[in-house]
Amino acid sequence: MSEERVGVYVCHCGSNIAGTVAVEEVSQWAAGLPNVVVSRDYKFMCSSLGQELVEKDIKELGLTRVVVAACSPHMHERTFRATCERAGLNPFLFEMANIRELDSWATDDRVAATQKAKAMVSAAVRRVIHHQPLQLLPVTINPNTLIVGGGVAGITAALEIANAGYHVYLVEREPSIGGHMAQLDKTFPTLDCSACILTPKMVDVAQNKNITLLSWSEVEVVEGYIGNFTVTVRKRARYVNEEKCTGCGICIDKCPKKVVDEVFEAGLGYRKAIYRPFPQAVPKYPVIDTASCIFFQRGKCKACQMFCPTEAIDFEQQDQILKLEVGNIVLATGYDTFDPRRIPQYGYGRLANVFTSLEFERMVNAAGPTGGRIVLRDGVTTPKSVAIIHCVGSRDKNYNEHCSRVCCMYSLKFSHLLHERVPDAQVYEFYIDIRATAKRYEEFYHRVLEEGTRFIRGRVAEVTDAARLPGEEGKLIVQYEDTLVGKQRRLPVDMVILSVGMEARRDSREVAQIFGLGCEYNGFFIERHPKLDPVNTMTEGIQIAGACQGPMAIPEAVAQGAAAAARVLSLITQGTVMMEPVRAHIDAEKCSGCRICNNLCPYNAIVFHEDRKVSEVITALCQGCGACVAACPSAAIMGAHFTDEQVMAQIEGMLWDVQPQIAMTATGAE
Amino acid sequence: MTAYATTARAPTFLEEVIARTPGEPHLERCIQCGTCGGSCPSGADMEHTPRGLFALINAGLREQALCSNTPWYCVSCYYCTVRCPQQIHITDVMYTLKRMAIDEGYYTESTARDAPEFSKTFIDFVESNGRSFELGLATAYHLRYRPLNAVGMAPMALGMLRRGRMDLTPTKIKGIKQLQAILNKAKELGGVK
Amino acid sequence: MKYGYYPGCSLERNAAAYHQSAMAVAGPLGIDLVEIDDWNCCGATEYFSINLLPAYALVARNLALAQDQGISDQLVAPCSACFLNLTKTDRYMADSPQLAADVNEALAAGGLHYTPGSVRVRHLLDIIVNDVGYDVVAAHVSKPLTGLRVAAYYGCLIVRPGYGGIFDDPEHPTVMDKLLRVLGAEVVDFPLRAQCCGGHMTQISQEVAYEMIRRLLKNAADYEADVIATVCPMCQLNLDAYQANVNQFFKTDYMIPVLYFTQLMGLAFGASPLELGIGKEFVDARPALSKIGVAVPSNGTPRKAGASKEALPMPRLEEERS
Amino acid sequence: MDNSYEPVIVGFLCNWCSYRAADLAGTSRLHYAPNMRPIRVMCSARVEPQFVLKALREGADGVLIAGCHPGECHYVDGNIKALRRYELLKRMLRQLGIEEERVQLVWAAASEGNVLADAVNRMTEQLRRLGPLRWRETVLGGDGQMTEYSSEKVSKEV
Repeated sequence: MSEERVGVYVCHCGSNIAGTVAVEEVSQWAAGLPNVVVSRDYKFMCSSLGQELVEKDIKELGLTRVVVAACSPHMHERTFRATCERAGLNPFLFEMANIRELDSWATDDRVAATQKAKAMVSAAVRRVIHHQPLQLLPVTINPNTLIVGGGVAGITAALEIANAGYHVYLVEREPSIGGHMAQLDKTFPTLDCSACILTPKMVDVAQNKNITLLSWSEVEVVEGYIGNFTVTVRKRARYVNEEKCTGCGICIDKCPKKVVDEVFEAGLGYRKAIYRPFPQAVPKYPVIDTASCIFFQRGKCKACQMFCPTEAIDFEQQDQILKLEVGNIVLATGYDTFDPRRIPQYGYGRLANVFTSLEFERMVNAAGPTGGRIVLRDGVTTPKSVAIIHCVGSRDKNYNEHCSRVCCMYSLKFSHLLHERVPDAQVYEFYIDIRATAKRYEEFYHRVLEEGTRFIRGRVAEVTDAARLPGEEGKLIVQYEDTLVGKQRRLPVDMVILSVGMEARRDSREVAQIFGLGCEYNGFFIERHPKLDPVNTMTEGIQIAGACQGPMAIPEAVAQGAAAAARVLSLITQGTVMMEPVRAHIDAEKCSGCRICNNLCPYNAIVFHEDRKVSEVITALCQGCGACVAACPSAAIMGAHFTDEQVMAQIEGMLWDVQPQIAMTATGAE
Repeated sequence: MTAYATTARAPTFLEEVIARTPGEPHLERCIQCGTCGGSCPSGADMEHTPRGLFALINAGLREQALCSNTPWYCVSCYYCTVRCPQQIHITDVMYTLKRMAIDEGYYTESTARDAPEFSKTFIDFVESNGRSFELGLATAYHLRYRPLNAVGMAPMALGMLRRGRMDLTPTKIKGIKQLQAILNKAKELGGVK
Repeated sequence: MKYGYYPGCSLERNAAAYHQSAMAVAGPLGIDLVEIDDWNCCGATEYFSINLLPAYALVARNLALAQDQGISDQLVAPCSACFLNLTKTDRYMADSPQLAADVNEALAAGGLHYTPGSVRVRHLLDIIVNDVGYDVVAAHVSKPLTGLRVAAYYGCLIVRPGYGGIFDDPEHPTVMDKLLRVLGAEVVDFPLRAQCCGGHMTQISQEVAYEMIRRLLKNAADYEADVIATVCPMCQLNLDAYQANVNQFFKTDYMIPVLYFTQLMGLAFGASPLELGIGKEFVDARPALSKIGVAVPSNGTPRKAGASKEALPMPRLEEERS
Repeated sequence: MDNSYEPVIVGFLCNWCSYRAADLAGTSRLHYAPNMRPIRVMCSARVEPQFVLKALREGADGVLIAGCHPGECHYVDGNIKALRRYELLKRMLRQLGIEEERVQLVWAAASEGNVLADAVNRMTEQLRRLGPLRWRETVLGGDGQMTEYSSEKVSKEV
């Protein structure tokens, strides 16, 4: 029998645990387990009084191991490790039994919950006896930071970090930074001009010496770990020499090829084959879209090259592969808008005068395709009646179950702009619920009500051009139930705007895989904790900011960008971080040199020494998954804090009440 | 069929409707958006839109809900079902409400009181022949319940006969006894559920 | 390709033209339709309103017969209502073990048993466009329907709610449009293509039913369709046999013949109108069919924005991309 | 069958996805069968065949291994390694006469508390129907040696 002296502490967590688990019974029962010298239950173990209880026992009763049965280790493992450390006990000689999330909250069967709690406590006691004292591993933090995505969240994070004096690589997929915010006309509820408030920040990025801006570029590979990432970036060929280009734009004027701009103009306007998405683009250098360029497609033209005053056009340019060394990464990759072609009954794509909200943003923008004129698809007719349909692709289990949070407010903004630009137009908002929940939002709703917008409570069923009654001919007919009246109705209008929701980027899962993150069911990146750690991720050293985490408006995206920057700066200024010592180690004596483990390691952390015919784990590279430990046929690899003995003992403890007699005697003797 | 049976209290009307609908109709999810009411091809003529009817059910207004002509005006086109953002099996719920209205005698108070009679007449022919019988259905139903209409419909029936689109006598399947045994067993098992 | 065939009550008499024309095109296309022996009515939309379990048992007897007769693991239903009831019963029995057990207990009283999932029920249109394919159909076209303006009318139950799997969009189906184009017809836009014909409403509230039929006729007339093509006997009956009543009721003068898509296929394959059951319709199809081969200038569909200089670009649709 | 029989399942949950899914299930108060006794491992790839056999030998009626969805593993592809090992393990269990339902591998993302809860419910129901695993009766000559040998073979094949 082991000499270890174990203390067991069972937490009530108010009634969170004690409401379902008979905690006193568990505690009294645990007192009788081998090696347990003290067992107590307490109202809140995480309180300072609860922790002092443990500290006192360690000192006075000479505890060598501690078990706390409370909540998830993801909540309070750190708390109790620190408690042990304060009392002079190595923090890894502690084990937590999660009898709250995994037990009391998951059932209302008191008997079964108590039995399960006993099993988990028994398992923890048996396991902790085999624990080894371990030391956290210090890791130095490279002070350079990678920020992926140059929308308002990424720009904010980049400027915060750069202004603090550290270097930032800002990678943007499009030719210019600015993101969705650069496409918008006014921002709700203040009606600031979106571009007017964003472009100064974009210029700051361009001029900041601490920021290396890599636009028209994408991250391909991420290797390493917190403090020491190596990132491979593909800087796509622009076919414009950035050293020579002055950004004069003559090439764009002279380019004979015009195509629909599906990205910046949301399909509502055109651009050239050599283009810059918008006049204030940062960087100012254009790119050639080879898929539409006449020279790249047919081998002749070169108009841009002929007219370029500085010989900056370079058709021979190649993609560049850059390797960046960074200590931290911020992902601010943004969102996509819902494609309403997926809801055929709203007619988008078939009915000319059905527009998306993004198209409408471009339309009302003075710099947009119509110069700010609100017109039908024919480009000339001013609509006399406009229906704005909320929740398109949102709050709908057939598409996205989530509420996109911004659509109510931007729809209200559209109403306001319509009243302003087309004073005699009748505007209708079709809504399920108006969600105006942030500062000055409700007031804005009231203002739009007073401006004369007609609000109709009912989710639109369909938009059609099939006239049924006189007065409907040549119009778009919106069919809906006015739920406050309880009647089905039809409303003929000239224009329909679909307030499309926000979705995760179409490639968010691939991006998550590159960076080793998790995605929600709907593709948004998962934060470390939805309330207390919203910009951190499960992967150390990688933060997320903005709408890649979930639908949000500009102020929240900015706040998240700044929060992520604060996280990064905190790590940079610390210089080193302490890492969990959960790492694999190969016992050279036992290693047979079979090399099975070599190829299993996803981090290439295992090297083989030809001379000695043994494998060795490079601790700095190992991430502690344990794949090699499980596969070693000679049991030569030890996974610290998850050793075979620890897990085996835990299994035995878990099954204390069902073990067959033989096994009982075999292990009970230890 | 959600688990109201596990609670000690008596089921609410909403829970009853759910329990009598096959599968998981998810009526409890309704957010009152009105997509169903806007989509329904006969919605303009209903006393309550489906959404309105669900509000009555949720409020426990049994008599009002079961007297409504709404379920009887349902044409089973499934627009509401495929468009419902909460994926409620609305068409199935309509069938349930029809059965409940018949069971509890409310349908006679509905403005659509002929509809169940049509269904019953139809079924009578199927149960006795194994096949439906249009002429018999038309004459039996119209003579029994809509004598005035029967006159108006006569030219059409004649047209059907002249074009060889209607039989004068019903077709009977060979296994009619077997079918009746099956249906009787089903009635016995399911009561009038 | 051998399939079990469930004609349904309508195809016996009222929609005999559908049966005749289906058989006339099935042969050349290599579709072998073998009728299930002694099938019974599917209960249409009526039985579920009255008594739930017998309603499922009624349908399940057909599935059990199809399973036992072993013609094929696939059963073809040309009637959309039959198609719906058969697929729904199979699906609900698979989803609910309790329902499957009850239905099978009832079936046992007649010495039958049905294992959910053992028969895959499909609509005739699905078979023709997906199993046979447009290319094979095209190869059989000897008299293209050039000049005939057709509105492809799908109705509801063939595309909704998709209990047997979805083979076309439930809101905006297009496979019949493609099929008719392969036959050489000019397919008009028909926004109400998947709206309901009114079903049994003709028997319950004529006002409501006539309005539903009127909308469809108006929409087809607005797009100058010569013929409406249907895939369901109920749709055919309502639009065709009640067209005169609708005209009387609304003081309109629609004269749009309503034919089964198989009848149009048969014509394009060179079959005689008689063997396709043409002539059984209330609204005479002959004037319209006499246009075949005569190119009629159309005034285009009104929906597309003109390509004027000021016009803004239209969003692209999937079908245009491909 | 005895209605009072309740199977005991040992659940190996990976730290990043399935353990968090279980945490989430609790936080969301999703009630599910209390029959699964959880053991946290860093990755499903850490689960050795010996762990599974040990649990079965020590009296568990079943073992649930839960990892991240393929493509979402915190350690790139540890879950795929777990899957490969699981396939071999299943073959071995078949030879030992242990029903397939007793050892299951499922994927549950950190956001999928319901998926994990459903898996536990489903497995509990299956095991209730199967009844207790009687290790000594089922696995003839099931002493330590045979299992060690077999599991070693599994490790090597991975």
